[in-house]
Amino acid sequence: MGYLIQLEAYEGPFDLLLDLIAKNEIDIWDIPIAAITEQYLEYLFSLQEQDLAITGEFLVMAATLIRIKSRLLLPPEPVEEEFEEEVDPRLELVEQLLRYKFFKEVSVFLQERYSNAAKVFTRGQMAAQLDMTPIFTDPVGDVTVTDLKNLYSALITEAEKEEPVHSVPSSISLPERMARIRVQMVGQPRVTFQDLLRDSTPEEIVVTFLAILELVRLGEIAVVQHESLGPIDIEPFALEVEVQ
Amino acid sequence: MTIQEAEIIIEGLIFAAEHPITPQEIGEIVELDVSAVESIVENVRKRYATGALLIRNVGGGYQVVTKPELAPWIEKLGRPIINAPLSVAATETLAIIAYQQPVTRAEIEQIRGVRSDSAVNSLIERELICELGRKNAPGRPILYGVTEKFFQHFGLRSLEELPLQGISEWK
Amino acid sequence: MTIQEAEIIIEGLIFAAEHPITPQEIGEIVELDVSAVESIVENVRKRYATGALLIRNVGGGYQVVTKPELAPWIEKLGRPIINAPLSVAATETLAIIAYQQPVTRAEIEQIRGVRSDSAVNSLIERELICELGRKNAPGRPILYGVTEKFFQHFGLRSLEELPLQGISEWK
Repeated sequence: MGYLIQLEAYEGPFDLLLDLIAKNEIDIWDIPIAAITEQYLEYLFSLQEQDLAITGEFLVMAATLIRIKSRLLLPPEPVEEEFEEEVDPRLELVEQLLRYKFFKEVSVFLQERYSNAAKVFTRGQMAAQLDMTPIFTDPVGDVTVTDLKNLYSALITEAEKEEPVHSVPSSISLPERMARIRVQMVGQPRVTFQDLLRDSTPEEIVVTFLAILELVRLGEIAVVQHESLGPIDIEPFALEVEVQ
Repeated sequence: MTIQEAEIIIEGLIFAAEHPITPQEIGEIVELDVSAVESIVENVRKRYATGALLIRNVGGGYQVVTKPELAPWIEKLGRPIINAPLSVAATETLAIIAYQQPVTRAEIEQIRGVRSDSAVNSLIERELICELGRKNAPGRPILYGVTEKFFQHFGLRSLEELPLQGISEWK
Repeated sequence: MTIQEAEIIIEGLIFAAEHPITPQEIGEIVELDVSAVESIVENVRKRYATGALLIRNVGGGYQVVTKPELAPWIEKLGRPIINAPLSVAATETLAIIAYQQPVTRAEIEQIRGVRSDSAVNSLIERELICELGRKNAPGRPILYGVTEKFFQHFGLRSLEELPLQGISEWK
């Protein structure tokens, strides 16, 4: 019978055994182990003749089959306890085969579902094109056509003007501001940062800030904040009053 | 293929295409001419009238999207929602585009006196302006103009309805 | 909100959602209970009967897809085929994971009777399975389970849709 078994690709020893059982139309609960073992080994030999590698799992199964076969040939071991039933040495293998057979059937079902599912298509344009576009609930807000007109009119009027002459900012210099801070602090235990900034233009705020930093560097004042987010106090250390 | 079959196939193609699909592309697949495809798309649009979906034209192609009025619901699915008002920079830029379109970014910047790229981008995001093509000038700069949405939001039918009172001639 | 309005909102939500959206998620957004959502979805399905689209149940959620009979046409769009064929080894391994999750590789190999590391790796690569943690056993082996993508790619509503026949024979 040797070469009758086609060289098929089997997933593993269980797959091969199930195929042999199916081909021989054998009742899985009553496997003729001797015959099946013979066919199983023939398949392995045929693989060997073709120089095909036989994986370890096939060899382990061969050993298992031979062991079951020899146990079936031996007279049953004397039963030690009366109620202990003799277990069929094939039972474990049969259970494994049935379990594998079940999953093999499920995988056929899955393959079918898989190829059917391939026939439907989801929306082609995903997140990047559609979903992540921000939604502007109110893209225009309160802006009216009149606003647009007024803005445009103002911009155009401005743009039509001659290149503006840079006006000289009426700013004060850093030394000047430092001097003023010194004066402001005469006779005061402290002034707050806010006091120094009162009624300042943004430019003056910057100059004041730089002046404070410079005075701190010179060791003339200390800047203290007694609590987080509280007022910033500026306290004199040693004032050198220079009046300009 | 009957017209009814073609309608279903075309609907499926628009839905499944990874880019807005043009009537030409559809025509090649279903072997129909562009005008036949366009009229079939109109049939799909009619069928969609009662539902949540809409076939819109983007860049010469069709795209299935949900109707704009569903936005407040769909936003709940995790799409970013922005209801920040237009910035002054964006509003100025929009005013210039509305009155001067087609206009390049450089021309906008010349009037505003400041860089305007982020303002232009935010107006594009809000779909208030769009690219109209390129100017025949060195560097072939992009020309911008206002969109359909702009007219809708400002309740205008055309640019001619923009008020002109008090605007001095610039061009 | 009338039922008709709810129907359109729900249709829009299913269409716009990035992933299959469950009746629970929809219910939270539209403030309706699950059974109401389910019956409204059935109405959308009826309306879809004449078109190209289909609402399918996958992994407990709804998803809009094209009808299977349109596949020959939509394939012409050249969209990449996600469902590259699965090997027998990978499918068997996946079957075992689907039924027995959380399950270790050793347990899979015991059932299949062969080493299954490459099958497990290919399933992880395809994102059909993922690690679920580690088993409290010597060596703390990794436990595997199926992913949302598994349901999508197999068009399965839930694990309960897997066949049960024969399972009593060995369990």
